[in-house]
Amino acid sequence: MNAARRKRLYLEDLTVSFDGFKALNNLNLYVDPGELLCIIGPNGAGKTTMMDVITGKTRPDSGTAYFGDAINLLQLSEAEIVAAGIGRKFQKPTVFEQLTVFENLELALAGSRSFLKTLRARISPAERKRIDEVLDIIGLSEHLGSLGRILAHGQKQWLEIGMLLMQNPELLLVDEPVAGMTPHEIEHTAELLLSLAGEHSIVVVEHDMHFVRSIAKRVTVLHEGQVIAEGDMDKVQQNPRVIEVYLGV
Amino acid sequence: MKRSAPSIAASLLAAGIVLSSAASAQNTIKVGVLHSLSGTMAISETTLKDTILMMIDAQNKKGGLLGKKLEPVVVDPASNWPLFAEKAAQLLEKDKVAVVFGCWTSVSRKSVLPVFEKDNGLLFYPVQYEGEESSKNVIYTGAAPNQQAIPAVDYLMKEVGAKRWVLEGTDYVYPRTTNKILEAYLLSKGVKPEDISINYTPFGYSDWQTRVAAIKKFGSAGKKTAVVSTINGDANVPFYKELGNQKISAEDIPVVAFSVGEEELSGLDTKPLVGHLAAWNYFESINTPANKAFIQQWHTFIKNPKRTTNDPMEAHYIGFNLWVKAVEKAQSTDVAKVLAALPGTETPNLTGGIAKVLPNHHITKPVYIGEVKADGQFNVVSKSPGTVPGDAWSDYLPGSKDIEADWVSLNCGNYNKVTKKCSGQNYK
Amino acid sequence: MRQLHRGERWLFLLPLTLLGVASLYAQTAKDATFLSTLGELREATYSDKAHIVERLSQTGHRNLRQVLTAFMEGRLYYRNSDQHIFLAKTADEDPLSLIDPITLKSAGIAPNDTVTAIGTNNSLRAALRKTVARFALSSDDTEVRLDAVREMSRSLDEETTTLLRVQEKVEKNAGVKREIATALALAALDGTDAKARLDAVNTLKGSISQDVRNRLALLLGKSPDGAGFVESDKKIRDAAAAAVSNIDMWRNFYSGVETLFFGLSLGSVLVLIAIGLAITFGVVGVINMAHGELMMLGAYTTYVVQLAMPGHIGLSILVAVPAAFVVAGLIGVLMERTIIRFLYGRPLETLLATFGVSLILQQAVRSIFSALNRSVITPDWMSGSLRLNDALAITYNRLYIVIFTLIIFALSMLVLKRTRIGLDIRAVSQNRSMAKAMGIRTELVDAMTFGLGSGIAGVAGVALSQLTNVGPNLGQSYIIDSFLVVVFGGVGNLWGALIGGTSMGIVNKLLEPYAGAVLAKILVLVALILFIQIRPRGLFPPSGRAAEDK
Amino acid sequence: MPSSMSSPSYGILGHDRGGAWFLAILVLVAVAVPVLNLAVPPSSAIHLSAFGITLIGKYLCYAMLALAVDLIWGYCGILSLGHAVFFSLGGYAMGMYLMRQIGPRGVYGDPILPDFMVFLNWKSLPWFWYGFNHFPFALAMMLVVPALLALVFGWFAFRSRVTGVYFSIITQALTYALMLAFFRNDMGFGGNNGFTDFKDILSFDLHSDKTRVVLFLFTALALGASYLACRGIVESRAGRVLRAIRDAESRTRFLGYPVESFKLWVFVFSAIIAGLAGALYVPQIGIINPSEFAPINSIEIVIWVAVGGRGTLYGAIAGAVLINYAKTYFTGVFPDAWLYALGALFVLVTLFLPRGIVGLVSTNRKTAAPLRVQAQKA
Repeated sequence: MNAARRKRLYLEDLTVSFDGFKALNNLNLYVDPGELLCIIGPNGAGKTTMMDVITGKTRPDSGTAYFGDAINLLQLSEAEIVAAGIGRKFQKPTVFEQLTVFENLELALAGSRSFLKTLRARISPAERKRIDEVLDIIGLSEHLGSLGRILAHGQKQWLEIGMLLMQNPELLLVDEPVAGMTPHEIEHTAELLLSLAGEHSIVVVEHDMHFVRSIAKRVTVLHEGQVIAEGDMDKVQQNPRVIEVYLGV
Repeated sequence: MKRSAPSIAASLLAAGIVLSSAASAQNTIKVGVLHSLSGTMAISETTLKDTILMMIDAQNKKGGLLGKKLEPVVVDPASNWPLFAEKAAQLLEKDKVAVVFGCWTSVSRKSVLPVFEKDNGLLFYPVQYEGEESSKNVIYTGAAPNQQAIPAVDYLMKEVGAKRWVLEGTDYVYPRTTNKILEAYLLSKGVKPEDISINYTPFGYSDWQTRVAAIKKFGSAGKKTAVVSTINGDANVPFYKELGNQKISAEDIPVVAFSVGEEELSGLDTKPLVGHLAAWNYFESINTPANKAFIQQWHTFIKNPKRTTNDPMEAHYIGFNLWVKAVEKAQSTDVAKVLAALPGTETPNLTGGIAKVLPNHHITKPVYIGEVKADGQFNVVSKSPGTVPGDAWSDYLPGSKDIEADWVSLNCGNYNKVTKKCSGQNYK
Repeated sequence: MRQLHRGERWLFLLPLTLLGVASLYAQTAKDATFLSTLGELREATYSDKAHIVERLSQTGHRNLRQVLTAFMEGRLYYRNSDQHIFLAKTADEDPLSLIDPITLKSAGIAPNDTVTAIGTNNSLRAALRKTVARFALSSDDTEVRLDAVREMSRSLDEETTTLLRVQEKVEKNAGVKREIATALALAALDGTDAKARLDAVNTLKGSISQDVRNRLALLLGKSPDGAGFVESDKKIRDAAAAAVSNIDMWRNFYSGVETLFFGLSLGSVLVLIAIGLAITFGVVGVINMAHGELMMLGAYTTYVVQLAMPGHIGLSILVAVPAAFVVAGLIGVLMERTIIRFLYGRPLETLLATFGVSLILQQAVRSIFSALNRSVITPDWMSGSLRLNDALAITYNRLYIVIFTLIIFALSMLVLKRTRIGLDIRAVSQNRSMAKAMGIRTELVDAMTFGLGSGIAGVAGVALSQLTNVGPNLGQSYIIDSFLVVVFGGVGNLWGALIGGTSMGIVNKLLEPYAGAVLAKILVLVALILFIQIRPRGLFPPSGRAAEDK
Repeated sequence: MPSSMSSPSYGILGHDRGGAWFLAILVLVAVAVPVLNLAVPPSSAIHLSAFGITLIGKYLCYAMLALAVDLIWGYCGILSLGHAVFFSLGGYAMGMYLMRQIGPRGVYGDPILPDFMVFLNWKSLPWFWYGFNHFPFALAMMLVVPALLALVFGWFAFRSRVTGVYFSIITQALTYALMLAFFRNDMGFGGNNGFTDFKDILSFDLHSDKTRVVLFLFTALALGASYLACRGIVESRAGRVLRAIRDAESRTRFLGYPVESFKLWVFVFSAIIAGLAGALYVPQIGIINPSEFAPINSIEIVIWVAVGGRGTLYGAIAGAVLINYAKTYFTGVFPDAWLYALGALFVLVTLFLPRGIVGLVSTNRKTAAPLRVQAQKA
């Protein structure tokens, strides 16, 4: 494998089935370093399952998943995968509702994750600065003392992205970041993601075509657990197979 | 937030007040009743509480004791063994009762024993038990093994001709000890070890299929087989039901039980039990004027003409009367004086004969063997010639045969005749 | 010689009695002797009574069978006023219906306290049973004849052997014939003719009875003087040895079958106590700590129903099933409406509240019925056992409970899968808000589901009343087992409860002969804990995204 | 500085006024009890009898147990319905030490074997009894045995992701299995009777009031120290991770925290507190037997915590003391009806006080966070 073709993520021949239903069917997918890849597809196309496989929540029946050239994701636990540099934002915003915004970000801080270390952990000035930065990026500086559960929906989404940033992962998996957001919030989110690309590889799963168009250079369409089209937004939208799938002919 | 702390403080303080409130009224004699009114043992012990209340009521109608009324102090240790110790301490230290009637299980007695010995209280214990104990502060009015188990085995051996033995018990100290004694006794009578089968099941055991099938198999070897049951409490009903259903009749394999009395039988369908045996020191069906009067008194007191009487009730009846006599003899309810007066005190049994407190704090008792009748009563088929003195330390156990209890001349509950030492005493 | 003679007289008398041609008047003298001998029973000790019975049977009186049967069953009384002896139609009635021992006609009624029962003890009853068995040989009922032959074969003497030989000739039923042949063969083992003994051993070879086995094994032992064997002929000894090992093999096989049945029956109890919980816990998500107390209510309902219909014990159980369902179900609905509906989605808090309810229910039955156990009578059709052969008998109550469990299981499945309410229940359990949006009255469905689960708990209580004590602690002794079954099977899955409960029961019973009752139970618990490590969501895990944690 | 309210820079009790009050009361009681017992003459109305000390000591042991349960349930969402196991094991370890201390003063006078072994014909001391005559060894066992069991059980259970009611029910199975095992006389732990008739501890007479006072003081000290330790844990970052696990376990996992290891640590720590509570309980109560393992006991502990107020630590303590005091009081005053009162209390608290009794008086959302929200929307 030569250096030019080196990818951030390799998913090859992945198959996952639930009770006979194939959620992923010989899926092949690659992500370049620093790339912002958008994945679209109708419900049940296997998008969330794919993320579950990458993050270790679901083990595939067959296939391989490598993070970089050396790290076999299928052999790691969820925590080890995170430590390796993959962060995930869930479809449903899941922040810690009983913790404050500040505490949510604190827990996401890169650093030792062991019980004994966290028992003694104190926030260093550098970490404090980093938290303030992220608070600023996600626009929640005013709310740092609020409990997660009282935040508005969009604020929860941003907090979750903020938590991803705290981890400083090489690969971000972002599941439906703009669902339920106002147009203004969507715009803000798009800016946020674009600013993160380059430094991080980002995989975004989204239904909102307008949003996808506004951020994506490359789009991959999943259907029935397989990639059926790939390319820029315009190319993908003209693909007859994609049209068929989306229009449900 | 600030209000939370006072609320905690208030509860703690309230606790303190209740705990430290001192006994005040001195014109009554307090009698403690320490029987479980809830939990698993309530089924047996509630009756004993009522018995003592009845005895107190009758005594008060006769004018009380030493010119004072008796006042019952009833507590509920809730079938919880540590709670027994706590409630005993409450009765002795807070309520300052003159005497306590209470306990049923061995473990509850073991739990309160240190409390009674420390606070120098007086306990009347009314239930047949495994022996191997004689406390300065306890009068044992129930049967020791030699007053129940051994006569029952003798009956089976001589009258029924049993050659093969199943010793079936619940896994706790009473069956374990009783079976140890019986095993040693049977071996001494020439029974072969392979003709004795000992088995234990847990408390409340209800699935007897396998055990009963095993008994059936053991009993089919061609020799007359008998079962000695020390099965406790709730496990009896399913046991007898299974015996009946697997068609083991009393004529084939008789079962003699030490824990099944009239009260237990009233809670079960007796049809399948007819002919099985029980060994007690009292049966409701024994026809004596005293017993008739007692049953009559009980029915009136409990307002239910169908309630049965049983052996531990008689033990409480005897115990209460012994205590009254001893108090009258000592002219005081002071525990030390009453304890000094108790040995030698006599009172008639309900079924004839005299109960006498022995120096070992056990009493003399007659022994009866009865067969279960269809109406839940017992048909007495054998009776000891006189009364049998209770033996605290069994002669059939290697550990205890050299030990003797004598609170009159030796002032010791476990005096070793060989080493001539009084071990294990810790009284100040 | 004398005995044989007496035997012949029997043979003469018995058909006579049956045909009813005996003349009363010609018998007066005999009647007088009979009555006076009978009268001696009033004051006799148990050992005297045995002699009196002996003498009574020597009278050969035509009513001997009825009188001795009554005596054996405790239905023989004398009237206190005139010391006259009567039979009672049934014992322990008040008043008793008396029957005259000579005419066998009704002799009016007498209150219980005006008569005295003539007592028996075990050895006397055993002797009576032996005597009565001889009469039973001529019964029309095959079962009675079979029992009679078995009874007689336990104590074979010349007299019984003769009786059996005669019966063998007239006996039509093959089963009884075989039994007689076995008995006669057993008797022949004592004979002096070696050929006959060998024939006897060969006849007995096919038996699987323990008595036969013991008898044959005796032949193999050393003779009392220690010089030779009990059976001197080596050929016969070899044949006996082969027969013994054959019998042992079959008995072992059947004891294995028996153990399996024991396991199945224990398992069915476990399933029964778990079905209701699988619904309330699995479908509604309520940790119902009062589940055991609902079973207890079912058992008490059985008791009350029996009190209400004293003459119809057999029927009472059948009435108790719907009654218990209604009682426990209504209590369940009441609990749901007043407490649980405020706690949906907080499963652990339902645990606390229902634990409180369980304490209240326990104390309530203690207040109403007292702390004592109540006596629930086992109807005749549930007593005894179904005898499949000499080595295997299945107790009826266990058999019926296995069947009952299957019926309850099938009905529960039917309700959940095939009825409208079942559909609603499943819809609500899978997606509450969606169900609501589709117009399902979720509140009603919740109440119905909880009522259904509670009602089934009550029905389980009816079955438990036939196995164990009916008392305030009944529920507590089963609650842990029922939770374990549900968790083992997989929450919310009735099939899981069925398979989980059955396998737990069978494993427990297979272990029991080796490990003992306590250790077997401990091993099952440990196995269960380990199993949950392998399948953290039970045998049949709830599937779908809804089942996953957040 | 706006962040001070949420940053973890404050001291352990900085925002724990409930805890401060609790510690104050504890100190007060710890001072008052010895004074009322030893300094006030027995004839006085305010004299506290040995019975009273034992009773309060018992409440404090139960309070420690409730604290242990609240730490894992209130803060980490692990509902153990078998925590009495650790309590009982600690108690048994102490009981074994106390039995060995009886020495030749047993009824049979055997210098080595406890009485129950003599009359069941044991010939020699079983190997697992070795060492228990030395207090340091016994003390170590009081902590190590519960910890070890928690470690093994927790390692299996958490590693396999046994959660929710599945975990709760297998903890019930655990305590049930151990109860049955300890009931067996063949186990060598005295069967149903357990251990009783203790004479002395570290050569001090257990029946003297002074020893009782000292034992009581040790209990108060242990409770106070356990409270501070638990508070320390829950106020640290580790404590926030625990709460994160409680509220969204898989989310925490995707933040990279080894959830299983956190659960295991806190479970083992909780077991140690429970074991210590059991060890302190036994010499004061004077008996330990297998009924301490009864599944119902473990359920009751959870109820103390819920009634007091889950997820607050001091609420658990208040609940344990209050309910046990109510039990003492009601069993004395209404022996026939106290179960009604207790049952009704559980129902009413659950319905009307979802945050427990301390929730009634607390307005601080942070320390007494309502738990309603984390309900699964089933």
